[in-house]
Amino acid sequence: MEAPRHWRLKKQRYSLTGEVCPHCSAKIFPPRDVCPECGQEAKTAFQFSGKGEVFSYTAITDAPAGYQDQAPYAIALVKLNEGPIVTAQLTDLGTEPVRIGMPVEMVTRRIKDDGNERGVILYGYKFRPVMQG
Amino acid sequence: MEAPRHWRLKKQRYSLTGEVCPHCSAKIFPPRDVCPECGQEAKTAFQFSGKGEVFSYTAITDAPAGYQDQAPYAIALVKLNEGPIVTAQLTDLGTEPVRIGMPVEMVTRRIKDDGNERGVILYGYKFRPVMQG
Amino acid sequence: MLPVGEHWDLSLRTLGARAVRKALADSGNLQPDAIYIGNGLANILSHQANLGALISDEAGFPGIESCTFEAAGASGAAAFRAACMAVQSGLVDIAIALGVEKITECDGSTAQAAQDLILNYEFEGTNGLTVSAGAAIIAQRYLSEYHLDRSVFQNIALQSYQHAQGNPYAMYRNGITEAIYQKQPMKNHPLGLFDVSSLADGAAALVVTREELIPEESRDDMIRVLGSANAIAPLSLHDRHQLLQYRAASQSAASALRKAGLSLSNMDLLEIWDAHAIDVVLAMEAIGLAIEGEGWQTDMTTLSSMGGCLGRGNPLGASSAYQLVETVLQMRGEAGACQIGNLPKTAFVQSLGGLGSTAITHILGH
Amino acid sequence: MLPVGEHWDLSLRTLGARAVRKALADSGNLQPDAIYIGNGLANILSHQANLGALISDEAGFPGIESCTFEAAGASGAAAFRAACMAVQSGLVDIAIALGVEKITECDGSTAQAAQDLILNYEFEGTNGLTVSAGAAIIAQRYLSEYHLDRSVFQNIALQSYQHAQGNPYAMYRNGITEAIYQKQPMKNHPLGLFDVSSLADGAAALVVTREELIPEESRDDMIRVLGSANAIAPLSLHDRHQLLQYRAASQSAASALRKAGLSLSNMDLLEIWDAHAIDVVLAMEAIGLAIEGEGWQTDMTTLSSMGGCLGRGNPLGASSAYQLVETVLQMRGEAGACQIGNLPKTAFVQSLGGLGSTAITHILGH
Ligand SMILES: [Zn+2]
Ligand SMILES: [Zn+2]
Repeated sequence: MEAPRHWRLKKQRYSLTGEVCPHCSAKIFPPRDVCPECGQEAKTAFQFSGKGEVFSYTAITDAPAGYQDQAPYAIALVKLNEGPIVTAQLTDLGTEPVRIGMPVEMVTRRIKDDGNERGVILYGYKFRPVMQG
Repeated sequence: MEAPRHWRLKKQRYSLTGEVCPHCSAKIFPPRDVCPECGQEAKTAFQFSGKGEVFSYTAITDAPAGYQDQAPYAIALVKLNEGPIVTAQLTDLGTEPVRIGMPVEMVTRRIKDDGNERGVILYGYKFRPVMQG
Repeated sequence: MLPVGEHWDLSLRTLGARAVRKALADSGNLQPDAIYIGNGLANILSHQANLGALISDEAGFPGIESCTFEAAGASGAAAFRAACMAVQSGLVDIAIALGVEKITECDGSTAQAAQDLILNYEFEGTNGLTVSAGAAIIAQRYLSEYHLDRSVFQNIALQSYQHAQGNPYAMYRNGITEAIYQKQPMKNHPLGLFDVSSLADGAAALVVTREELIPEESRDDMIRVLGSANAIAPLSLHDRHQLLQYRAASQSAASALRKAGLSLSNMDLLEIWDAHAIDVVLAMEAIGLAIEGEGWQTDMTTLSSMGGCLGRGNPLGASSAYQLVETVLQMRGEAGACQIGNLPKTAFVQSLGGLGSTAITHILGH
Repeated sequence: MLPVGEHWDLSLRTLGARAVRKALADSGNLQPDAIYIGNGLANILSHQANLGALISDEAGFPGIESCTFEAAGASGAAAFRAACMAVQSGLVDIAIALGVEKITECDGSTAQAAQDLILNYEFEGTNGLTVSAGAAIIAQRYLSEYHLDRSVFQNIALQSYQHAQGNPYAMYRNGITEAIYQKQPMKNHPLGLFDVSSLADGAAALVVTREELIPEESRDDMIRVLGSANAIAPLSLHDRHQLLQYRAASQSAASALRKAGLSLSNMDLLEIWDAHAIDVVLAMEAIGLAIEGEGWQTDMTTLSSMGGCLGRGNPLGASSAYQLVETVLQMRGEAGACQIGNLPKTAFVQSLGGLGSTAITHILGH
């Protein structure tokens, strides 16, 4: 990923910083200018807890360039406890089969190996099963 | 340049093979389905002599990726003796300044260094001043 | 229309120009005022922008109007809709809608990566999602929500490959058996290899004009555009309020039918988007031909009658132009071995782009 | 309209959505039916296709119509022309034309390479040509044919940078002096650094509708589209019969004026394409404001009145939308320090794509 984009998205990627709508209190991720719930302006930062559950998922074996050393991997829509859904890889799965409804939590991991592209190595959020205990 | 395209364009690049229109005798390069002079179908191969003159030109110092080891280089529209104009680099210029009207002839040279892109090294036509003598 | 497949020997400009000239010949040699080009990936795969000037000149028409339209899989339909609006506005007499895609210029992984650009790059693509994985995530949720298993996709896929057997322009013309389908490798669970369409080269074009400009002798072949609509939904799967509702598909279908003054029950032929088997299921539910959870139970006889994206092959930005051309052939009775029983008088053609984020619908009639 | 420049902190979707919302606010908060997006390079620079769904949803309008238009530098104008035809056809009531380009997502050499995609890749790009070198080759032939030297470009460039000084949305607002111009490094001889526009981020949008739908209180601000035309010429320089004739520019100008029922002498303001100084020279000759060999002698007062691509900066696919918005500001008397003396009643706006291979012209009036 190119440096300017990386810099811009850093907060969102490293710490799941989104927004809360000052008008209707909807939580928003990724951040956007206009609240998708009420259509008004939303720019107040909001820190998501990083907890949620698997909303749906699949497995990728034929990974795109930059992701091949991670394949096969599971990728999911994760419904955050605060409401929004995010797209992310699942990680640290061990032997537990992925299932819809599985509780997961955010961790920061290497997302993409830039290979021969210029630019920084990309880190960001993935989700792992919530440890029992 | 990717392999399939390279294979398709080989004849045109290595030996300036174009077409002659069977209807109006116009010589055509690069080859195309429809004669640009009379609008009828043209598919008869025609071998250009590779002789021509500089129609216009400029110099490139800030070369694009894959061409940087050749910079600075002169690039020209060359009017072939048979009529068509082709876009090509000038080469073997020595100390002679390029000028409009300068007689030139085709040579085959390395066109592009593929760098870290996959694919073959690209050879094709360039033009050099016609030797006097 | 050119056969869908691997045209190693033809460049993008040649593919496009040939489809244009074939369509014009079919129209009784009308002279176009405009060529609208649907294309998705030439910038990446052919390193080529401004196809309007490149292809229109190559086809022999310097001086006319041209530009390129992109709406992912619906690009060709976007060009067709623009052609209809241009003619209807009175500003253009004769417009061509061309869909063209040149996939085989690059190795397969480059083409695959290019296809994935229809995802949200910043929040889907960079997290490792691919288009077919996105479709699989939708499919997984569908199966879970309605307590189904992946065998619900079998009928859709088998029928598409079976229809393609009679289509000389299709890429997969050998059909597949139940046994082969059931042994298929998974592409992205729960979607198997045969549930996901394959990219290939293709070009297809249509001529749009007013009735009185069509030469007398070609007028019998004329098909009318009765309605047209385009609608978008959030691009990213995570931004959709209801993942299993293809909202753009419902809105675009309803709006096109309303403009035509017709209802779905009037339609003799349905051309539905099947880049992934799940697309058919959700489109059927979205347009109202099935209730939620039952879109897979569809009778496929009059769906994707020439093989759809699965059987015909999927030349991305050109696929929706193929849908339209194939529908015209059916309505004229020129669909050969694919011809459906009764000559269809009306047809519903819907193209999706970007996992249902764009939907363009046309209603055609006699 | 957003300022042209380096918007490191804004993504493509944010740039586009903000311009859309600004235009709607200006229109008296009309609700759009369609957003047509002119963009050249998002596929390459932002790894993003299907901007229709991405940006329209981001702007707060899921469910409406949208798709992307590409015609090199004229992309925004192509979207605007489509908006006009959609409204005129009666199929759309309120359409937005947005031009948006995000250049600074990548390093400069990637953006440069992307810009070069408007050349014929197989026969120009792979032989090492770049866009500015192509313009220089045209310029060199021009100087040779008419026995001129490169000082003929000075007035055009100086005026553009001077006009940009009063434009708060322009990238270069310090002006340049004759002395600085004359000491400029060569970009590609005979074009110097100041004769070639610089790429930058930008987004500009316009609302197109029928008069009766505009709120009473906003109707005074309304500008009419009197004529519109798009024409192409061969993409490749080597395919042009007359290198020094911008054929697309002549055809498109003549056709737009004919539709408006007006002539050039009626025009109070001219917005001419100046991605390269030579483009202005040849456009002036092509549209008939100068005879061959004299296009450089133009009085520039009413040309590129807010700085053009040279002074304002060149956000490729968005530049032609900037031209249109700037013209509207002039006609409303809202051009601030750039305002020309007499409020223009009619204006001629021409955008070129691909070294003159595409030309889109609009005639605006009160
Ligand atoms: Zn809200
Ligand atoms: Zn001929």
